[in-house]
Amino acid sequence: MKRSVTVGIAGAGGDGVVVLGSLLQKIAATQGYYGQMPRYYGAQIRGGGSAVKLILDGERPSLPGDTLDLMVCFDWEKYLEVDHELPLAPDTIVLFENEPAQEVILPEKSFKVDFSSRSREVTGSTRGKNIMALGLLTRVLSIPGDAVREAIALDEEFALLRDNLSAFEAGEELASEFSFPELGLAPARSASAKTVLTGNSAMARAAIRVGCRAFFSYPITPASELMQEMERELGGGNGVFLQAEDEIAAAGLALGASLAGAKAMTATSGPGLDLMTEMMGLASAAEIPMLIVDVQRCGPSTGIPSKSEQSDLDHAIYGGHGDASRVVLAPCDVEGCYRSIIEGMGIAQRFQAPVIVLSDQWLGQTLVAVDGGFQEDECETAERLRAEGPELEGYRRYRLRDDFISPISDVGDAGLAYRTTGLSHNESGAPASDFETHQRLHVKRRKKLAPLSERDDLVSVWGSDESSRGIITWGSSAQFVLEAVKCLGLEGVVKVCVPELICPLPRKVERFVSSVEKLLVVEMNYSGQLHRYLRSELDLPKGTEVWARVGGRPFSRSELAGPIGGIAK
Amino acid sequence: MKRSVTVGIAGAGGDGVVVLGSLLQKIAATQGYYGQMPRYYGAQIRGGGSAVKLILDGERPSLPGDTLDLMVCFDWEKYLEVDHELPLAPDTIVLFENEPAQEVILPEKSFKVDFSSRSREVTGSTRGKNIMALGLLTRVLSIPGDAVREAIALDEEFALLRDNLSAFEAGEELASEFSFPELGLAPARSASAKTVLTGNSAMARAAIRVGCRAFFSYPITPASELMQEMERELGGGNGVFLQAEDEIAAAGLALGASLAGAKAMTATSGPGLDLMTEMMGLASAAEIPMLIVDVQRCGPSTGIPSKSEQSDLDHAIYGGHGDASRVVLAPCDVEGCYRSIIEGMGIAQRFQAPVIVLSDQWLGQTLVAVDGGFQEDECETAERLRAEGPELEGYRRYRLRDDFISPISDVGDAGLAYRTTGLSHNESGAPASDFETHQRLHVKRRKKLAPLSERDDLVSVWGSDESSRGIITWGSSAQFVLEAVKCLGLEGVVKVCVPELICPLPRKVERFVSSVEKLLVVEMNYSGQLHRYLRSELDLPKGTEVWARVGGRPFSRSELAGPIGGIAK
Amino acid sequence: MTGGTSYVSDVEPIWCRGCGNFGVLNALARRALPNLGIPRDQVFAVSGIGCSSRMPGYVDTYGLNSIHGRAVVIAQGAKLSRPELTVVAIGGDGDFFSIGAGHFPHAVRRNIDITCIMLNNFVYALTKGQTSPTTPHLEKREEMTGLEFYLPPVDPMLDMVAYSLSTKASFVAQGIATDVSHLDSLIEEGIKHEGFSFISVLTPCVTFHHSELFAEMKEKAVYLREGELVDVPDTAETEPWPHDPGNIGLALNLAQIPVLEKPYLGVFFRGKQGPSLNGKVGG
Amino acid sequence: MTGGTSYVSDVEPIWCRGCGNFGVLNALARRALPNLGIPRDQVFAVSGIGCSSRMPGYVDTYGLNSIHGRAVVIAQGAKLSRPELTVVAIGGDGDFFSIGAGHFPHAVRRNIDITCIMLNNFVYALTKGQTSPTTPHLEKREEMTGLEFYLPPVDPMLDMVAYSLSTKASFVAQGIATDVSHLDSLIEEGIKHEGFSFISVLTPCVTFHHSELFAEMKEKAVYLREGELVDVPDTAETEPWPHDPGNIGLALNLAQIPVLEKPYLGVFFRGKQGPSLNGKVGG
Ligand SMILES: Cc1ncc(C[n+]2csc(CCOP(=O)(O)OP(=O)(O)O)c2C)c(N)n1
Ligand SMILES: Cc1ncc(C[n+]2csc(CCOP(=O)(O)OP(=O)(O)O)c2C)c(N)n1
Ligand code: SF4
Ligand code: SF4
Ligand SMILES: [Mg+2]
Ligand SMILES: [Mg+2]
Repeated sequence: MKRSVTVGIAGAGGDGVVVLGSLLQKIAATQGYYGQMPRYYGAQIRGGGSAVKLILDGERPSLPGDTLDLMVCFDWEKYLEVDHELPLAPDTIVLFENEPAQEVILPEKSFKVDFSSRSREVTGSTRGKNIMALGLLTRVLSIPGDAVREAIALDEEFALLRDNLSAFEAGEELASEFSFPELGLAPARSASAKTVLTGNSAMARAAIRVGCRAFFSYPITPASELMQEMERELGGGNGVFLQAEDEIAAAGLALGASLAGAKAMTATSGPGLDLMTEMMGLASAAEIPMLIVDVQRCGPSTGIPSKSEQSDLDHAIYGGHGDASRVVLAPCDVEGCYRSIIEGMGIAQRFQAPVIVLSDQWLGQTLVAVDGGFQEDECETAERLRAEGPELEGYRRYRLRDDFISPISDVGDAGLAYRTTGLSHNESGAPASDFETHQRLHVKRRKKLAPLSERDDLVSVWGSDESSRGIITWGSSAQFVLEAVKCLGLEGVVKVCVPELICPLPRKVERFVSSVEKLLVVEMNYSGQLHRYLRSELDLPKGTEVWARVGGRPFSRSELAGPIGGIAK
Repeated sequence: MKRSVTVGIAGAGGDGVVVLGSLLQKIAATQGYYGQMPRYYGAQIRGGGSAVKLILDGERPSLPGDTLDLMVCFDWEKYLEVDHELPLAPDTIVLFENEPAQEVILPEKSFKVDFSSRSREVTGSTRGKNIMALGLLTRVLSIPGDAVREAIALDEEFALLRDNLSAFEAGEELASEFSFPELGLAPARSASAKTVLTGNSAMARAAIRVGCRAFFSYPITPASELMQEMERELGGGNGVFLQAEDEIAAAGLALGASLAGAKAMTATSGPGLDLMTEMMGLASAAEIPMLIVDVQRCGPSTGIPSKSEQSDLDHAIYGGHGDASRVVLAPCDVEGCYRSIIEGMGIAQRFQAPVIVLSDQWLGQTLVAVDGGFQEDECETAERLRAEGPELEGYRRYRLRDDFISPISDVGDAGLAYRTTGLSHNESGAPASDFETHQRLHVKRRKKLAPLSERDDLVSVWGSDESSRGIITWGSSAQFVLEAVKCLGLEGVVKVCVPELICPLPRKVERFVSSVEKLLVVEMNYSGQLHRYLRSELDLPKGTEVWARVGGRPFSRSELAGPIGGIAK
Repeated sequence: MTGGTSYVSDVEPIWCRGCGNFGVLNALARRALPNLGIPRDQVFAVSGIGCSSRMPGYVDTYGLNSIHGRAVVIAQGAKLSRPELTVVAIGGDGDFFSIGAGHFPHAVRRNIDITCIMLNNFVYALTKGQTSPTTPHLEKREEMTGLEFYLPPVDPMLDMVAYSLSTKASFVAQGIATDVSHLDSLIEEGIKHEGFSFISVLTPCVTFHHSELFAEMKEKAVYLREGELVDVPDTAETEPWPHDPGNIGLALNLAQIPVLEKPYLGVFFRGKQGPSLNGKVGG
Repeated sequence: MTGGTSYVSDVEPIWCRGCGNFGVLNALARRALPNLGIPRDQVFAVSGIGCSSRMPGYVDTYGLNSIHGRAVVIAQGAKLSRPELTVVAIGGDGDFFSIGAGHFPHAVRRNIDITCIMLNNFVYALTKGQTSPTTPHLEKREEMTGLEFYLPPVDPMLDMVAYSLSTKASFVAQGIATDVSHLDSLIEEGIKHEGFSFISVLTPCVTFHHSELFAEMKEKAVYLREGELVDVPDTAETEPWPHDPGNIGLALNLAQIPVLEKPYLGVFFRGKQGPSLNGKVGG
């Protein structure tokens, strides 16, 4: 029996590919399997190709294999739009509905299964074919039928399945025709059910958890699901949600809400982040807490909206005229997505600054099954520093204190009215145009963030302290790097550093850098943005290597074997 | 007699301070004197303080002295708003109208002159007082009266003076009462008349020269004069000028005009540049020529609109989501302002990319008198690469060639219609969402700029090749650095490198860096933006020093003496 | 003369089968442009971002699928710099009336001779079904915020006519994607109109909208005919009047009737012509 | 009750002597806010950038001099998150109707209970005298471009009334900086109005505009009084009608008369009240 299996599913828009994949993942999750299921889709709204690649793993969260163990194909033409993402290996087992196009070379163990007509026989419609395939897959993977039925009964998420049980059962019966003992999944090491969610949804949950009750946004791929989940959460009087007229307004609405005390937030992708630039500068200058999520996609300009890239780091760190201090966080997995919102919201409030959280299409839209415990972890309360005692008299909004953080009052707080501005201003918030004040407030806004550099907990390091070979990577690329290091058996040789806090740069990254002789930076953008940033801040080892290329295709283990093997030598 | 004299003039808004300074500078320029006259003004539209600091120099273009040789004060209260910019020395000669406020310690040679009442006596109004002061100053500085009268007669610029000649003459007569032989200016080394203009105006002239006939902009301090000069130039059918509804539109109008073949341009300051970010990304992605001038002021956010800073470099280089290649130029003087527009427009056309020219308030608004020859220099024709021969058949807009630059057709050109997009696209301009095409077009857009790295002519180096001590500085700060090095007598010891082309970084800068043992970077922004950029691109000498602080006050020789003296040791 | 040929490019549209955008493509590229005999390389079609904004990719002229909301400014820039061009700005309801809304009052008052075609499908289609500024006031909107305030849609026709009051020079019309030949005639007139023109096209998104919405609209639709009495809804306070697109006051009355009550098809307002940017005639 | 006191802060305005903005400051901070008895810390005044936008610095409440054109969105955010606040958005004609124009159709249809005060001085004052979207169509405009096309000003009152047609819920009024007590009454009513309100203030820029412009406007100005016949200009096509700010059709007629011909002072339109964001009542 196998520890893990990678299943690919491809078809046309109406084939129910994503539903099939999600249901399989969710059922497996009830049995304790970890899972990760990226989605691949094109620019077409309907009728385009749709594919998923799902790994089920009984031991640890892991990435889908480079090639597939098992493949279900409803439509070979659509498959060819995504064949790069779902490559077949000679030993892939393929279940397909129609004869393949010429370009497809079928592996040895390929079988034609007539899902559609069987579905029609059983349910009167071909639309049940994905559910039928689901039944078949559970059997092939040895997920016990009883368990499935129990899960179905318990959870509303399976309503669709419940309503189509006949198709499911017909699928189970097919199993006798296609038995592949080599694909049976060993029982999960821990049978406790896993939580199934995407990064976008983890962020929405975290936002609610940390007390965000004011969310403003403008639709954009691949951030819209985050917006829509917040819309559902905050509807019906639970808070304030507004779909803005554009991203300038989204950011402005959030800034206004924040001034009035709300833990306010907005989410977007690259083009929207561009439009928020000026408002971000105001938040920075006037020290207004603000949380911005950027679910990155391929750029520049409209780029490839449905595909992942990590090319907004430059803008997150440096974007905007003037020296506008800000904080940049970048989670590398779903749990990190959750944590980064909790942390980001807290930092925004405590440090009174704009915080940008960089997610990406992979993180945002990939459905994963993970231990959900992080959702119960103790949680940052994200409070703002309040004036007290003598400060209440003659309150000055930007009073300089040793830690450079001034007590803030919310619009509406009694007795503490203040006026502020994006103009250079003095400690009272009144416009000032003298050099000294201008410099002093710059120092304040930068130095107040200094304690963040000590946040060692926001930098993860894997591997042995003694290693003299190191990799720094960030965001979703980290998953691929860690997986590749593991596959190459180099865990003892190469250590990996993943900063979740990128700006200001934590000192732990500096210590990591100075502890290695050879360094590799891996990221998914053309120009090596993290590398350039690190180089601008630290002395990197001579001959530091960079593996940076555009997005549009996930890293694979084999792609990364080269550069990682290189520094391991 | 003196080689140069620094004159300060201060007063209230209505006192005619700037008119007085400009007339004096222009008269002196007719006699061959170089001059430089920064303006200092506050946020008040009227009734606020107004001051200028004018150096007249018979030998070379130079900066006003740190302290004044001569001061004319119409209003001490207003003077106190700008006293930092116009510091008095013990030997400053002061001519003042009213008794000073207590805070002012008058130097020994201070004289009360009743400009207003004398003006009323002569002209019937106090408004002639600045012209009267002008008459007095020409005498004090030994500018021959005949020459003045000749100049007045010849040039329309002096119409105001001609109309108020009686006040002028009354001023001249005053001279007998206040004779300061020590202030007499030696005749200019070359009597050929100097050209008097600001950086903003130099840019407008260059734009016209290089064939810009489409200008779109939105008013903003300190870039508005550039807009207004283009409005005058392009009016009456000479071209297209439009004041846009905002900066997004200004950039969009320019982009549209450029697609249709115009050498199009826009100008703004920091907040406007923020708003142009997304359009810049489109220009980069779709390879549309576009010239953007940013006349920098103090940031972040609204900052100090009337004062100079160099803090938009980060945004110019890195602003915008995705890896959007662009070119960044930064002139350091008025001649450079002219050249950077000629070059920038040429580069935009030839390399089909957005070009950002970073000016600043000092460059843009300071009136200088210089040798005007540069306006007749041979000039870049700024042509676009056109398809020819076999390329005309089956024209592909983004055809990959060895130099990565594809022939471009303008909208309206017969037979070469193409479609393009900000989406990732193939060589024909059609949307493409595969990784390979995406990577290939990134390579194209970056590599096509490579020849710019060889533009040694866009990097100036002063001092001796053999020096092992170097300074890199940029923009208007370069003037102060060069002046300070000269004053400190360190020209033989310290060499200075000023890149006018910043991105892509010319190799000459790299050679400069590797030729020195000690390096100092000087710039006027809080975080040392050029330094960080250089560090991200080059290996800088260990212990490289940075002198970076916010704007709002020009550098002085004495301020820079410390850091420059430091590396000279 | 290129009349008779088709200006549809060889790129396969990726729109859903049954999408109204096909009708607009046909009206523009198979009819209006060839009928007018404008050489393809004298046409510039520029769009924003959206399903609708894919259009320029499918029209064999110069074309740009630009960024969200900015087609109208890019169009003006191109036209100003090369006045002999025929410039068409294409966008969706979100593109034009949400993120791009601020550009219209200014485009109208400048009266630059471009033709805007808005594909109003009453939804954000490309981003998969969110509320657009023209999405009818459905029950859904109640959930949209904890604070249940009144959130009716924007009315592009009304706004365009109101903006036109200052110049009295625009051309403002509405067509429907299912009547290609009528739409063609509006587009042709819009292009020929010397000055700013705006054509709203009612077009179904078959994927993200109740199919009834469009069916109902199509059923209710009435064609405006000059001189004939306007068919006003029962709820209207005014008596029917003879349609006169030359009269902006009447156009304003017409535009006040919500599209969901009475989708009028035809020319709402036809302002005075000119200035011709070609001839540089003052207005 | 704080009534009777002044809410003017101790920061000295840097406006030119004689600037109309002083009148607005007085109406708002010496009269309306204290008269209404709203505690200073329950008021949020937010502006954009411009001479006019300096205002919040001079009013002793919570205040933000934000960025150009965005006061209206920031105001909505604050109000939504803390509905008990009195939120006033202040801006210039450029701020509100040039760079910020795209936010208004949406602010109006959301009908969030904020009060916008636009200081219309018909010029970009802070940036020293450029044409604003309301700058009257002077000879100057001919020089503005090589292409001499027709470039009339935007009409904020007309646009605001037109936007209000969909909700019939806004409050739209116009005052003049020289009549502080009338302006005060408009501002008070605007603040009390439960829903979106917009008050345009005709205010002279004594530095960058022909002094005649304002003098003439002041002279021509007529006060609107409910029930009394509206004084329409001779050029108007309509007969005078009794002023009824409750009737949006009439408001639209009124708004169509250009401000330069007849600057009306008073309430153009007073829509239905609500929803009250405080009480979370649906509209
Ligand atoms: C600045 C920016 N914000 C958001 C988006 C995402 N986006 C793409 S199309 C679109 C709206 C689509 O609606 P509409 O304009 O009505 O066009 P349709 O797809 O309905 O034809 C949005 C919000 C974007 N591309 N750029
Ligand atoms: C994004 C941006 N663009 C331009 C400016 C420059 N600017 C400041 S105020 C202003 C317009 C002023 O006109 P108005 O809004 O009518 O206010 P007024 O000064 O007349 O009261 C402009 C263009 C800016 N601050 N920010
Ligand atoms: S989603 Fe709607 S608008 Fe987009 S192509 Fe499909 S039917 Fe047309
Ligand atoms: S410039 Fe005009 S608007 Fe500005 S303060 Fe002076 S008078 Fe007032
Ligand atoms: Mg739409
Ligand atoms: Mg104004």
